[in-house]
Amino acid sequence: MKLFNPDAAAEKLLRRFAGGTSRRGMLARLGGALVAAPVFPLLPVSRAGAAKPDRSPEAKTAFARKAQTVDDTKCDYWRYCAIDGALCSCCGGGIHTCPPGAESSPVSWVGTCMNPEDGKAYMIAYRDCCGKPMCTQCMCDNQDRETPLYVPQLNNNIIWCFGTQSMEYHCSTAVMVGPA
Amino acid sequence: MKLFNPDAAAEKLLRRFAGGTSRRGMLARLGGALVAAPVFPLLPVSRAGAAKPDRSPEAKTAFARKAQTVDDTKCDYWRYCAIDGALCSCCGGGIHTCPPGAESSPVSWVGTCMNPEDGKAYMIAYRDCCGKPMCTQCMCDNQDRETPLYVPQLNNNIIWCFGTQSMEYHCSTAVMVGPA
Amino acid sequence: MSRHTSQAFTLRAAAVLIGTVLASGAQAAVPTEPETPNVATLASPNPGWFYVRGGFDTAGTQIVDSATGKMVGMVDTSRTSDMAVDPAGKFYYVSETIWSKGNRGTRQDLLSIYDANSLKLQTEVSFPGRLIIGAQVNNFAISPDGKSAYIFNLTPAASVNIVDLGKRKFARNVELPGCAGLMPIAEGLVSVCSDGSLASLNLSGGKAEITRSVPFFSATNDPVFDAYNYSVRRKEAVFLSYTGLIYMAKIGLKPEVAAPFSIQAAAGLRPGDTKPLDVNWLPGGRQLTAWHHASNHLYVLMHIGEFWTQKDPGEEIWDVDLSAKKVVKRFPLEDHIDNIEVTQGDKPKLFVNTGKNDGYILDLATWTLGPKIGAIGGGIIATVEAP
Amino acid sequence: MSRHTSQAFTLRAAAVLIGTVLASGAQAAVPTEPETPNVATLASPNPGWFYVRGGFDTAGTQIVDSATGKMVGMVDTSRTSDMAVDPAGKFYYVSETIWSKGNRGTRQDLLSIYDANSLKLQTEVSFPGRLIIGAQVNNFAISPDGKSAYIFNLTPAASVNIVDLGKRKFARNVELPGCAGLMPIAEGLVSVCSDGSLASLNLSGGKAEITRSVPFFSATNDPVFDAYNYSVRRKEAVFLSYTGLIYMAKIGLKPEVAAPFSIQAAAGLRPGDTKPLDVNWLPGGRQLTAWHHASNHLYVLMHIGEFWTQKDPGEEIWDVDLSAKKVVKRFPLEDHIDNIEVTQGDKPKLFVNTGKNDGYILDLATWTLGPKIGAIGGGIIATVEAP
Repeated sequence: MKLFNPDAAAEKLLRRFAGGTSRRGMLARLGGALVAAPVFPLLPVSRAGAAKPDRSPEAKTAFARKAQTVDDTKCDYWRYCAIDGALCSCCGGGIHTCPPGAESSPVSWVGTCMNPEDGKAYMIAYRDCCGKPMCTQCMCDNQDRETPLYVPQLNNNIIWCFGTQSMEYHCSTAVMVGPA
Repeated sequence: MKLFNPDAAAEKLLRRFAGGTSRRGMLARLGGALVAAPVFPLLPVSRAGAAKPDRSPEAKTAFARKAQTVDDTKCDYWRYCAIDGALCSCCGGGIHTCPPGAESSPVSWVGTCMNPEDGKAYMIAYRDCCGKPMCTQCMCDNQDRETPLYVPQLNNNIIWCFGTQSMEYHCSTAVMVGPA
Repeated sequence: MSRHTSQAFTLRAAAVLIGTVLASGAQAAVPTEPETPNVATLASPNPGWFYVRGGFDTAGTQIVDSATGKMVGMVDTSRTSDMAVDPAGKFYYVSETIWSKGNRGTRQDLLSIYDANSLKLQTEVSFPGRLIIGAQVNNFAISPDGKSAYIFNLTPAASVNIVDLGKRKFARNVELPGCAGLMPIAEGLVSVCSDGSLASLNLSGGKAEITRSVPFFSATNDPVFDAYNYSVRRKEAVFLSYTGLIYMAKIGLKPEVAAPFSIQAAAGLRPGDTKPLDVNWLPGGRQLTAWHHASNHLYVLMHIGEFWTQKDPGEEIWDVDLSAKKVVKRFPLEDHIDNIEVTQGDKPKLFVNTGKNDGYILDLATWTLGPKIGAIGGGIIATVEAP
Repeated sequence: MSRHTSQAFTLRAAAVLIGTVLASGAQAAVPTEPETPNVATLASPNPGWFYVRGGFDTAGTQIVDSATGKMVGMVDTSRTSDMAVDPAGKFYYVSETIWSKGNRGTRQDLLSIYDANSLKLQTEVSFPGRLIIGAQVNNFAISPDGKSAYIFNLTPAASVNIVDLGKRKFARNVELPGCAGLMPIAEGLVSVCSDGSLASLNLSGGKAEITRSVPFFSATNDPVFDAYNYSVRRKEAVFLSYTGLIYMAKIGLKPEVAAPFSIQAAAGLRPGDTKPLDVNWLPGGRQLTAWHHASNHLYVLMHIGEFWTQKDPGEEIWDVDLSAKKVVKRFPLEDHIDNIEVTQGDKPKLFVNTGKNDGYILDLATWTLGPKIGAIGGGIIATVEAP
């Protein structure tokens, strides 16, 4: 693993990029890209330390201050802090479930969202569901720690349907990866 | 021409269907179809007789009573009495001109519209312009003497891009054929 | 390989979903354990579902559960395609035309077959061509035994292309001169023709035989809408004319059409007329009638206008008791409605939608309109009979 | 054959058009003579034109004349494609990805070349791949000499695919690790990178050489928007950061970036900050800045919010005199605006549009907003410099 920056969050990220599939060619190329461009610390929140969560308003983005944990078919559900697109929860899928007939992208962009209940930050993989006409339900466009295209892994404008049968965009899920 | 009903309007219609192209195969098949199904008089207006135009409100459809002759980028322009779709006049084309890069369909549906200036009825060929993404300007849906699908030559829901490179619908023109 | 992966995910999904359901009861237990992405499967075609097409020039048919008003899935209907449901509920059939390069290239006319539960594409059957039109009812149908697909074609000469669904191969093309629309019967199909007749196509022999009924309407004076309602099980159809005449018909090799009655007269008003300046309540819209077979009620979109407003959207829904020939209810609509369809169960609900892709569910038990369902699609609506 | 027919029609059309023009003077002379359908041709790319993309998931780029607000034609941009204009004004280039069966089949990455006057497809050049994204600026560019097309690719590893426009063949792929966006220079191109540097790619030799500038911003703390503005002629770019810092840069093999200034400070307000709870005027949108090169004014979409609202639509346009480093005008917007672009002539006009596909033209001579132009497209906007 010496190719990778030892930053734990970045490592997790790269594992998610591999996505449990055997797309080693893609991983190798991406690894090369990230190494050539220094991997920067993913985000301020990851430095906060999981032991002492800061629940003060000053530590929370506007999204996090208003986020709820009850209804995952609403744009303000806590995990959706950096989602852009139609919520699969509204399209016949679920928060980590593609709607019937869609294909889950093996790679994704990621967000780091604060759970209002424990005050901790979690890494979320926004996996697009692909290969079907766009679902037009529950369109959201959240922006916490969303970066320009030159930091693609945190960019939510890209259609993240890499490695799927077709790259037609259907909807987006928010898969829990773990503590940030 | 013995295959055809001698009704003059229908004859004109069939000539328009041929569209000056050499698509004889299509014409022959269409001719066969129209013969098997008795050709009915095209519309009440055609019986009115060109010599004595009836300009009374009782002779005019609601569209004809309100139609204008000045602005062919508006849905109430007189020739558009049975048009359905985007006006090519608003898309970089003209009343009988496809926008640049589009392809004029060799066949069309037809309307019979009353010219408010001379009180006479004219036959209009609504030729679709095809092969480009839909133009979204000036959407109209007029209905004078528009028929169900089993009378296709007067139906304006069909995408009339028969015989073009692709049948993608771009916009519709209203080409003057002559007195009805 | 990706397909294989999805199937593995599906197996794991059951456990995760159970976990989620249990968790949502307890406030503290917002799930934070790492999850494995998976793909949902869909229940079989359900008489409580509405299949709602996107608007013209858009793709996709959203499936809406009439009980909840929520989307449960989507059938991959490409633009200007037609969809039909296997009578046995095992497949969705999509009849579609796709150019190999979007707006150019090679034309491909395909009958695409999707598994009704996985919604995965099973196969594609090529055939010679089909009518391309902003999606419209009655141009694509499956035979009552589920063995043949009938695809209306217009070149602009009319014909029907028949696909053998058992062999999953194109079978033959049969001309339907001067007719349109497809009502499948055991022996073949029945179509409506420009001379005002019904044409019956007997496909049970080697050679297709076409017979025509006595004309019962005039396409010149008062045509019947092509968006008529047909029940394969009842072998009956209901036709409505531009002025508002309702014709009930038995459909078969020798159709029988009853004398019509006026929808306006059935509501105590004067009948519709074709004359200019004659303003009346008239039928209009795209898919403008819905027929609940068991109760024999017809729901019709009506608006105020003169003749030649047959595409004007509905301002009211009229509930016609066809057996009694009475309009028993008039329901005013705030939004102007293009399409209407009804579920066929014993507690029927209507779905209506607008040109702006908004939809509403109307509970016929109470005549209460549900909340607006946005971005649901402005195209035609389908329902299925109980399997 | 159809193409041949269209050309014949075009010849006849001139006469018919003259007839129409003459006729429209006299009231009685509404044209009723039989007409021949024809196809229009388009003037060459015009600095007074706006090229307005449809929204996400829709195709087509409408060309709008800034003088009239009317559509003059459409470039066939398929969904998620990118468009560029030949510097000599002879062609439109569309970089696109099309599956052979719409949402399935064979992936085809094509550079499609359209004649700028007939808008007819001249040829298609295949290449290995491109980034698929809701249309965004700076991912597709033509070299200053018009001989090469640069296509940004992301797999998700970043690279650029180069098409030789003289030979109309794919030339080569060059990696752009950790960078995105394409600013073509005589020797190659310059890109913005995640370490806060500019990468210069020298393509003039046999092997591509990449050099990086000293980092000038932090992608972690305050990234610059990827929808920056670049002028091929001036060899200069303007970058804007999420908090509102404006960086002016000379672009070349050795770029020079000037010290930034705060757009809020330039308007007499406190600079933007990244801290939660700090509400300020901040830049936001999709294509959120427009740069008029000759006057050196930058027009920026601004809204009130906290940090991490970089995609929020504009509530005001701020007119920044980059030479004076002053905000000289703030223009409030009734509709919330996603995209902004400016014509490059000496009487510049702005085009702005919304997520609802409405557009407006704003005359900068008087700061008057024209009428709403409906259904014009909600995507990115392009203009060309004078030929």
